[in-house]
Amino acid sequence: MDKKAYDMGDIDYHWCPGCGNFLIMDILKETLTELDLKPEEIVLVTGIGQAAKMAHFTKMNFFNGLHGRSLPVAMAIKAVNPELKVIVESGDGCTYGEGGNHLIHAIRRNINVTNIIHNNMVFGLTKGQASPTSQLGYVTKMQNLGVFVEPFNPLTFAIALNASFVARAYCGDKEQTKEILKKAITHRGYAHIDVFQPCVTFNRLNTYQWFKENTYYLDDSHDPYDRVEAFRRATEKGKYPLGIFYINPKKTFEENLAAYRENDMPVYKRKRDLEKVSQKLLSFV
Amino acid sequence: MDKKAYDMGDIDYHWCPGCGNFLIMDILKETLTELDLKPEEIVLVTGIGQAAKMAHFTKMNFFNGLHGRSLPVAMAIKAVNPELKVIVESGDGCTYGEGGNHLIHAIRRNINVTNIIHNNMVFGLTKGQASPTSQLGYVTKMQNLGVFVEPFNPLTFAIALNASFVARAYCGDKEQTKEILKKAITHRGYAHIDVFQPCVTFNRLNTYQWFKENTYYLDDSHDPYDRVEAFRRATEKGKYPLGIFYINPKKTFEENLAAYRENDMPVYKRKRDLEKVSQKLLSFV
Amino acid sequence: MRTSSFSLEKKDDVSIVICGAAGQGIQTVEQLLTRIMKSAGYNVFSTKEYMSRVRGGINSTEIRVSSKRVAAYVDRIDLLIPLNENAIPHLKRRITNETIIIGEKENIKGAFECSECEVEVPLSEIAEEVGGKIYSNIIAIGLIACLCNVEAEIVEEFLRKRFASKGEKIVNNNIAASRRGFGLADELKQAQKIDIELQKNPRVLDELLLYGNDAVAMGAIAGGCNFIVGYPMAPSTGVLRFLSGESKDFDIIVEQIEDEIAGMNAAIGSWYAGGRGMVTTSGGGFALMSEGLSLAGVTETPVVIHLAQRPGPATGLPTRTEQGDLELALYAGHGFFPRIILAPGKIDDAFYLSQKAFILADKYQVPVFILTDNYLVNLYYNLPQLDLSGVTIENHVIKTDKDYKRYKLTGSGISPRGIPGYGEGLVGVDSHEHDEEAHISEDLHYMRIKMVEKRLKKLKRLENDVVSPELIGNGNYKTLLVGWGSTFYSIKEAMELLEKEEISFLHFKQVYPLHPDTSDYLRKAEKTVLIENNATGQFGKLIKLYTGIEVDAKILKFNGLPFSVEELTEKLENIV
Amino acid sequence: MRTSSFSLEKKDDVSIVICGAAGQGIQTVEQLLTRIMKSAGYNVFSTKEYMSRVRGGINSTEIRVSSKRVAAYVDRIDLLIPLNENAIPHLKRRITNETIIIGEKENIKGAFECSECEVEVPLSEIAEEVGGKIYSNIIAIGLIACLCNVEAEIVEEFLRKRFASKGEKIVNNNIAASRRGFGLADELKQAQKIDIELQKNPRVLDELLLYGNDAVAMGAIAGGCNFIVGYPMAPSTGVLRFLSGESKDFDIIVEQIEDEIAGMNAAIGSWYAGGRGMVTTSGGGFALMSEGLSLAGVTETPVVIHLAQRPGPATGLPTRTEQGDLELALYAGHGFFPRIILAPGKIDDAFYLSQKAFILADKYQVPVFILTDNYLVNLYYNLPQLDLSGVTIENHVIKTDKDYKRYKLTGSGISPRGIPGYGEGLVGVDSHEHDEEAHISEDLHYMRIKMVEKRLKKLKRLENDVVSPELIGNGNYKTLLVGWGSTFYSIKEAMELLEKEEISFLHFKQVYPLHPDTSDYLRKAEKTVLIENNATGQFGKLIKLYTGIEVDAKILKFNGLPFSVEELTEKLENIV
Ligand SMILES: Cc1ncc(C[n+]2csc(CCOP(=O)(O)OP(=O)(O)O)c2C)c(N)n1
Ligand SMILES: Cc1ncc(C[n+]2csc(CCOP(=O)(O)OP(=O)(O)O)c2C)c(N)n1
Ligand code: SF4
Ligand code: SF4
Ligand SMILES: [Mg+2]
Ligand SMILES: [Mg+2]
Repeated sequence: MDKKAYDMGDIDYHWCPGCGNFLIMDILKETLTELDLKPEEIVLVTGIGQAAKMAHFTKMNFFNGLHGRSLPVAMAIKAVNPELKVIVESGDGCTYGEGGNHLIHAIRRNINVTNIIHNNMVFGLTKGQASPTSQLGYVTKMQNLGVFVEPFNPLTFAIALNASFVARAYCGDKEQTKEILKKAITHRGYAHIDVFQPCVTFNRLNTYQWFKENTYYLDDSHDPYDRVEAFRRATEKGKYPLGIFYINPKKTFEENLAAYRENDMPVYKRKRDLEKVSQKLLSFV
Repeated sequence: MDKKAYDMGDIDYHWCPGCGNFLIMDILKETLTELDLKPEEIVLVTGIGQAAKMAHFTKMNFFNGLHGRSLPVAMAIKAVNPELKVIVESGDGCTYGEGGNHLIHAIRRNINVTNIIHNNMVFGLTKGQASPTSQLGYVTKMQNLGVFVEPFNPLTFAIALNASFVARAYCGDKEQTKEILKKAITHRGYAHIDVFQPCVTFNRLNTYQWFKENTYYLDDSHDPYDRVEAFRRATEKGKYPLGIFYINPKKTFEENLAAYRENDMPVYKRKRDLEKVSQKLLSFV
Repeated sequence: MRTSSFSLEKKDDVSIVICGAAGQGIQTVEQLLTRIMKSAGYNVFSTKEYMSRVRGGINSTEIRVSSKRVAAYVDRIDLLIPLNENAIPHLKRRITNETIIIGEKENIKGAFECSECEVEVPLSEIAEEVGGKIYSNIIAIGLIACLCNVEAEIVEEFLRKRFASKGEKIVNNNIAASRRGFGLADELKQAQKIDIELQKNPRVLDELLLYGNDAVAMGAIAGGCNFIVGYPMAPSTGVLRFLSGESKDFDIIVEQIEDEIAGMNAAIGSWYAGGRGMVTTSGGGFALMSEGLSLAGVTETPVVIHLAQRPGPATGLPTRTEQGDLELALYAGHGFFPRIILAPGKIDDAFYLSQKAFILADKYQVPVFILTDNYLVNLYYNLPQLDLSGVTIENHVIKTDKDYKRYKLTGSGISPRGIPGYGEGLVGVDSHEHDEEAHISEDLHYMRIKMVEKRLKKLKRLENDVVSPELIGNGNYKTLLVGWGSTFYSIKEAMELLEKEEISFLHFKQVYPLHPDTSDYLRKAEKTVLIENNATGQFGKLIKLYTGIEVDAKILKFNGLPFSVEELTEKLENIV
Repeated sequence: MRTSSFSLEKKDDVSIVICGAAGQGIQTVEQLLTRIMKSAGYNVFSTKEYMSRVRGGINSTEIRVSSKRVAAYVDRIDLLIPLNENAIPHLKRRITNETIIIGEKENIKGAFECSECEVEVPLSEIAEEVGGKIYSNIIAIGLIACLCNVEAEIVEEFLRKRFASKGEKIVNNNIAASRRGFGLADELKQAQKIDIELQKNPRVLDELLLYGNDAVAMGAIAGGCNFIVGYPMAPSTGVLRFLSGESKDFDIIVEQIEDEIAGMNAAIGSWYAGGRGMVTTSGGGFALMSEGLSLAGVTETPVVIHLAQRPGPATGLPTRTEQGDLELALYAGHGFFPRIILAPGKIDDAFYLSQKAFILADKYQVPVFILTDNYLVNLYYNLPQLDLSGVTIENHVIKTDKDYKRYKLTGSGISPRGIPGYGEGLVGVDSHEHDEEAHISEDLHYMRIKMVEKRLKKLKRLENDVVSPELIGNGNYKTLLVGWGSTFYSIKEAMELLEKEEISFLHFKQVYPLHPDTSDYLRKAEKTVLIENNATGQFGKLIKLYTGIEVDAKILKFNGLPFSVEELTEKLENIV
């Protein structure tokens, strides 16, 4: 694949210059290139927010839905046509705030999609209110005494729900993020990647510098198949580990569905047999 | 207090004879009696479901709201009048299904309420569909091939969100459940108690017998202040531990609110000073 | 057996009611008895009313058995089987001097206040003799079947089938119980107390017997539905459950979802990917879908919504009936976008309209409602076989080419709909106002206007495809009764009982958009009478809005029960 | 400075527009300039239009400075300051031969196509001389202030205050920049190119200048609001942010909540406990609250909803304006329950009606909407001080006694409202249909009917308390313009420009229930013209429904922009 295949050409990006979203976009495009996925094979499902605008800045099929509601859409798309590669991308507010309930249950179902969360620890598009991942004490115009609510930890959360794949990345590190993303996208089942993303306009606390200083990578000694250990690492504060925390191979949602247990053909391709419907109706005689 | 104070007199209970809800009701009444809490001081907030009907079968203030939405109501009541003892009671479907997002954020906020979940691993009121806590393979008319979605683990979940108090009880054991409940109700901050409750009508898998055989108590060696250890114990399957898994003392939601930082008086008692409003308006000149 | 002095003569339309607590097996009696009667060649109808609880309380089922077709609820009770002491007080207002009450002593006590026709039958005692108390119900079945002149073989055949899996002994006990019931009935007949003269009609044997529920679900299957999500909520759950049973046979993805919001968004997602999805829910659940509905509107993604109404507000009366969510269906969602609302009145309507819902949704790329209610989904009666010969599953999805544009501006407002992975093009959809390629557009002076007009145009266009209202009765009416949805048969039967040439009945099975002839129909009448199962006359308001016509009289009911034929007859007599 | 040949004469009502990308400091200019003008004794008005993005794109702010009161958006641009190259193309259709465009060479290029009055000012160059490019804006401020004959001291005083915290040097640079602006203006004046003759009025100095936003929030405070929850969503967030700043001073619990569903339920919970809660949201967020609204309805718990409209469907145009959610507010929620919808048209309305919303909610125990829109919440103008002398915070909460019943059946339908912990009684509320003590009731023949009637009665009763529509103009009109909410001043100014005695304007600030006089007002007119900022004439439909009157003509706009005075004048001229 050619990375340009995902380019929108000469468009006006809505993001602020220097925003981490640009880096994530670039990483995504390179990852897809290296995985040799065609734009026609992919559906990018997004919510609403700055991150969610990704659908408008990359060339592929997309469903830019509602704030917080991308996961149910993604679930349905993948179930109806498992031949599609479904990637979900949205912000921390969208995914962990408004969309929290869908996140719980998408993880439980093990829907076979890659969920990339741009975690800038702030509501970007609505101009800088705290998000569920905002750090304690973070002051905004809305949270004028500073955030006092326990920050949402996406990793402990996903591990607690026994997710199939749980990782954290930092968009400032292209190569490693790309590696993580590749593993996530090729993972069979739900893959959760929380990506640290600086918001240069509203988040003056969690800057590129800050992320650099406050992150490090899990090393090879970390066993991603050990759930309790994964949890322990995910609780670490001060310096946040990056990498793949937890892998839990299990059947995907589609694989479990009655409609796919004995038949692989995507449901959308199957024709309804009206003769069979007539037969079924006769059972009501 | 006299336990009779919470009695509704001669009413027609909507529950099936032998339902675990009767035991929970009895335990609740005894707990409140022993804690000497007056019906007027308590507000019982419930959702919709069999468990949620508790509000109609015990005598105290109550708010029987919508399916899945009890926690935001409870948060507001406690914030407006912290002098009230707010207890939330509902089913596993209500709390972990429809209400999942509120649960996440109520725990994060550390709202100062006791949340008692009647976990019968089934939707009782709607006649026996699987709930988020239904066990793998559990067959219902709806889940006719058996449940294949990862059961929701309320304990790992709450611990992952760093909840202030996390416990599990079994309503078949009155004394121990009462002890746990007492600690939960007197705990300052959000207390989560998942109570195993047999549904004699729809859940023929998780019966009194089953719960008895498949549970045991955490012993004194368990340190409830150790989060990772609490998590580990919460992941145990086969036999499910009961008891207090995790305690994490921290400031409550109300204590953090600007309106209460320097003033304890319940907000609902404070009078608005119109003179001050006039003054404030002058700042717009 | 102790009988008082009464006699039921030459009945050829009998209303049988079984009443007791949840968990007492009313459903078993209902299911067996209706099927037995049908096999005997009688027309049958059944409806139930029940409380929102799993055990206890007081519920009842009405079974009408008749020589002619019956499909409406009547207050009248000809035969009552009270299964506990609460039954008689519960049904007091429906029991008359002519109601024959058959039951155990303690269950019929109090009956004397309202009826003189009690038949005390020591059901339990006889049952014990047969093999245990649980056989009481079967004795009652035998008794009723015999009173209705059903051959014992038919009953025994059914019992044999039903209990086959439980072994020879149980089967025999059941048959013995049934025979005891027959014996009791013979006594009554000989005493000339009861003389039911039902006409048998072999045609009935080949007819269908299905719930409103099943009809909606089967219609969906015939419409190509291959994706359904729902969160259990009375009275909408049956459709989800039904389809979950057909998941494998009919290639349907079925999922009980975490909440209704997810449901609506998933159903929309399914169509985007080329599926044909629906949600099934009730008012409270649908209220939660309002935002999602608007997403279907702006993305122009088809979606089918089965909205089974129950009385609100909020939790309201979960297991009762009402036509109270019409306005919600009409106006839910923020901003303007077109929609279609179908409202079946009969079982066959429920089937054909559900089928059509998928066709319309696909054709116009709009949300389509199947608006039913608790009464409709939980009733059944025998009806002729459903004919699929006129049915096709149109599919408007196109294969995309390289420069495919999802929102291409066209004269009709409808843009050819592609799906991802089918063709060379890319398919994007967007919840913002967008350009032809589905990218965010803030071009307010051109694109926004075009896109709003596009959606308005679709509304105009789909007005050409409206299901016409059905006129029952004479075209030269003076008085026109107006109803919609589930009230169809109650109004029809009441009108027929009135036997007035100049009264006709106009029934709407599509309530939005309204059929263009609506105004003409109404203007022709000297008097219009609106009949609705809600407190404010929501359909009347819609008529006023679109035709300017204010109906002359309204019959509204909002206590959670459906209209009975008798009350409508009475109310109509007062009005006309 | 290069100027072409033009001259702006004896203007006493100037429309100034600043246009550039998000992040270019348009807001700073707007805030400083409006306040400077007001301090000089001029009437000011300001409104903005902006894209849904944080940086880039193209936004503009209009500031009207006038000798007389101004409060409406005009298309006309007298003075335009383009801050980048996209500004002129963006505003093309509003620029005329008389628009004076002042800016850098590259920003005014292209202006010649539409205007002959460009003034090329090397703002950046001069700014660099003063201390850096960032001072361009301040030069422009000085220039405009001077053109409007504002004393330099006033400007410098403001700059001093504004930049005090940044130190002496910055303050001096800003002052120097402003002075350079004054210099440029003097040149223009001397060339007799511009002759603005604004009248100063000392009265203006004591007047208020506040956003619609602030007025809603302050009104809420004056109504006793002590609890607010919201999930950020343009254009409703301002109210939440404002109140979060007043949390401590005014004892208000403020929480940014996880989603809108939680918001509505929490607000209801707050009233239950004796608080006075509100939610603030926009269409999509409110759609999610539909189920919760029904909970307020059935539990008869007061709740106040600030619904700030923006164009849909779905995400739509997040930062634009529309009056498209009236029907959603009217019909949201399943089942029937009464509600009140207030729709301020002016800043003072916004204040008084928000105040009143809390009083009405408490009095009738119903949901009360404050229905604003993006245009209203983001505009401001000077207005006389708000008078609190007539305002009281009624409180209808009672102290309960031992046998308190929350839903006691009363003649009015209103039951005295107790709260937990205040008095000896117990307070229960229930989302099911319930009895007087709030326990689940399936008593269909009495209690259900009583409770439905109770809620219907409240609707009747609150119809006595409807805010009357405001008639602008002559009582003997032939043509009546009809509008509601934020269009007030645009319609008023347009009507005044028409200078036709026989045209009057009826403005509704309560849109539901409608005032009983509505019908009389409309029937008196020979011609009625409905003006609404949406695509389908939602208010017109409501009028038709409740009065039977179909308006004669409609002026609808739905591209996301508010009505300008000129377009209304033109459209009205064509119609009347
Ligand atoms: C139902 C609903 N509520 C609120 C909004 C407004 N809204 C748009 S984006 C956003 C938050 C964005 O934050 P995040 O998801 O973290 O994305 P970011 O902009 O930071 O990338 C909100 C609250 C909406 N569009 N829909
Ligand atoms: C919005 C909404 N969706 C669905 C329902 C229907 N409903 C009522 S109770 C219930 C589930 C009950 O299960 P659970 O919460 O586990 O309580 P249980 O009856 O088992 O105690 C459902 C789905 C509802 N009332 N509201
Ligand atoms: S506001 Fe923040 S997240 Fe949004 S584009 Fe700008 S820098 Fe990026
Ligand atoms: S259905 Fe189950 S949970 Fe409900 S009352 Fe009966 S036994 Fe209890
Ligand atoms: Mg964010
Ligand atoms: Mg349950």
